[in-house]
Amino acid sequence: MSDAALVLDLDGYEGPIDLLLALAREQKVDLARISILALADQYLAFIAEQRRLHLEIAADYLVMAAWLAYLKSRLLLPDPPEDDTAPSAAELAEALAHRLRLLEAMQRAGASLMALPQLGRDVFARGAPEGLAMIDRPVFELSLYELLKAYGDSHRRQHGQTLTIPPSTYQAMSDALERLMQIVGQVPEWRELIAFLPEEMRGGAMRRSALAATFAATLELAKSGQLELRQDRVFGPIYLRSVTRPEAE
Amino acid sequence: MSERNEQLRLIEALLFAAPAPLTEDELALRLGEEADIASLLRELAGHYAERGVNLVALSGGWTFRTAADLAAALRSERTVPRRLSRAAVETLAVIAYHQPVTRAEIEAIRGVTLARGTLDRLLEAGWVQPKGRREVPGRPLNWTTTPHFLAHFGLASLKELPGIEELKATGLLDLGPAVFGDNLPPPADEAEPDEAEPDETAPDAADD
Amino acid sequence: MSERNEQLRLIEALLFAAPAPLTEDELALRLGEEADIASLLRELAGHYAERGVNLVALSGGWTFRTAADLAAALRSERTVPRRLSRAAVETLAVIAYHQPVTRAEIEAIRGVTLARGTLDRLLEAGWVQPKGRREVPGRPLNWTTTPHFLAHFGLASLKELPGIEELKATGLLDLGPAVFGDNLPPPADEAEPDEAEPDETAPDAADD
Repeated sequence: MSDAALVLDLDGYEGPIDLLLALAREQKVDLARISILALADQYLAFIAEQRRLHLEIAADYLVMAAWLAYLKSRLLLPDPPEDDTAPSAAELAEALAHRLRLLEAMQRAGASLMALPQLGRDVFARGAPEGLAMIDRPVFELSLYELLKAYGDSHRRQHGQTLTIPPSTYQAMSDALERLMQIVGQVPEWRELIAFLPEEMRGGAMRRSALAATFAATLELAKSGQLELRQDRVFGPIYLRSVTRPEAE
Repeated sequence: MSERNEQLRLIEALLFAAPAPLTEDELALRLGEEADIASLLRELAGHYAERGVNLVALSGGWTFRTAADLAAALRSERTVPRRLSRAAVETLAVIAYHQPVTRAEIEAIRGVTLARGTLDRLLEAGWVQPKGRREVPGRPLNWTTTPHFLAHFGLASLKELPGIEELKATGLLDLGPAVFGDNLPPPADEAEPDEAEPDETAPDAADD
Repeated sequence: MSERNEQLRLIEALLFAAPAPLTEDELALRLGEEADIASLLRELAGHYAERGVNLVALSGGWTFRTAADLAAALRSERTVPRRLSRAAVETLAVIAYHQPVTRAEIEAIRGVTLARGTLDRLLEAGWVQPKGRREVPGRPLNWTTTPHFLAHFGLASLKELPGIEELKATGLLDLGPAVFGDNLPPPADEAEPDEAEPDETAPDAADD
């Protein structure tokens, strides 16, 4: 055992894999040809020494020790033939070796990275760059509409204008109800509510008023059992039809 | 010579990385007493004399500076979109419709005095210009729009500006909310009321 | 030739004056389309190759830096930056060489869970960043290095990471089932354990 050379303190290691890697380096052989069996022995001996010295051992190191003990027994015994899906002992050993190589590669890579000339530590940028002056040239955005609108505002403010409020025209619900009553028995198929608006009110601003009034009227008629209403989705068109057969009370 | 070369390289790097000019004393501290700082600086300045970057002695010490003759080439322009204030837009509109027009006339038409910066902004935009003087007491400047103004708004001539009657027809002179006017584009900035411009004062003189 | 010399001077001045590296495109904007930027940069880099200041290509573009071999002479009076912990250096290496990489993968490669401060240090240095999520159960964050990482270490791209070609060739950048198979113990806890994060679980426990 050469672990006497190692610090007998787990604080120096970044976990069990790191400890294994440090022990592997003690073997002074290429990781490609490392003996996992020997490594397992070293690790177990190291942990045993820790125990003997009554040093605190983190659970992770003990989990690894248990796993290595298991691996060691597998390596020493022939693989059980009945289970083809479970990894063989050799595969487990290779997986561990690969993992050690991965970690070693990253430890080396980290050292190489840190050895690179670093900005502000080894190499320096210009201490007082003058900067590249950027002259802002304003481009004014204004549309003809905005210009005309502004003139309109100004003109109106100065010259004023008589505000005439036209008498508002709207359809009352009573009117709509009256209209619908005339046709209520004559709609056997589903038809869109829109189709029942007064002709002169199907466009422009009157449309909303007529639509609201007519819709309210259809609700009234539906309530009294003369119409059926249907809407397939939110904000979708509203359909109506006559109730053909009077419901038995 | 090789040692001198290393000294030159170190001075070059020190001056490059320094956040402020370095004095010869400061350089001597870094390079050691045996280095001939003055001679090194002379050689380095000579090397950079014809380059895009020069080694120059300022009051505080030595530093690199980009060559003075490249100053213009180092600047570059960038266009930034700007919007005009409502006062400026109205003033522009008044000039466009009433040109040639004096400042006093603009103020009378708009009913407010012109803030100091308003005409400046329009001048900066290249849309208005002073053109001659009105032969009245005080000989005020006449203001007109520029060819650039026509080009910006895609107008072939001033005649293409819609007249007052046409503006009325499109509803731009209408008062009050155009509830039923679905044929107009949405108002540009209703959110910002006119009173937001503090430097516009009520008309002080109703002369015209 | 004189025109080329003026172009060289201008590039030199631009790169000296710019507070950050300039790309060839940015230089082309300043010098005009007819300038052969690549050739000019090559000539300029050649001129500065042996000097105390070098012209270098970084990920963000071209810039001047003090020569790396002068590090010791330049560092003398500057404060030495805080050293990174071993865990941080290893974690940085794993992110740099394996990116994009999840926290669970970092932990699997290093064989320990990440202490809370480790990624924070790297984030604080501006060297690593989370970038998107892995489309696997839990949708863990992917970690990558930043452009600032490349600039700090003087790398033009990730391809210039030391030894990355060799690592690739020897399969040491493949994670594969060797790391994530459930035939090895899970990552151990680092000195300062993390609270479990619900979306970033360690690899499955060994079923031995």
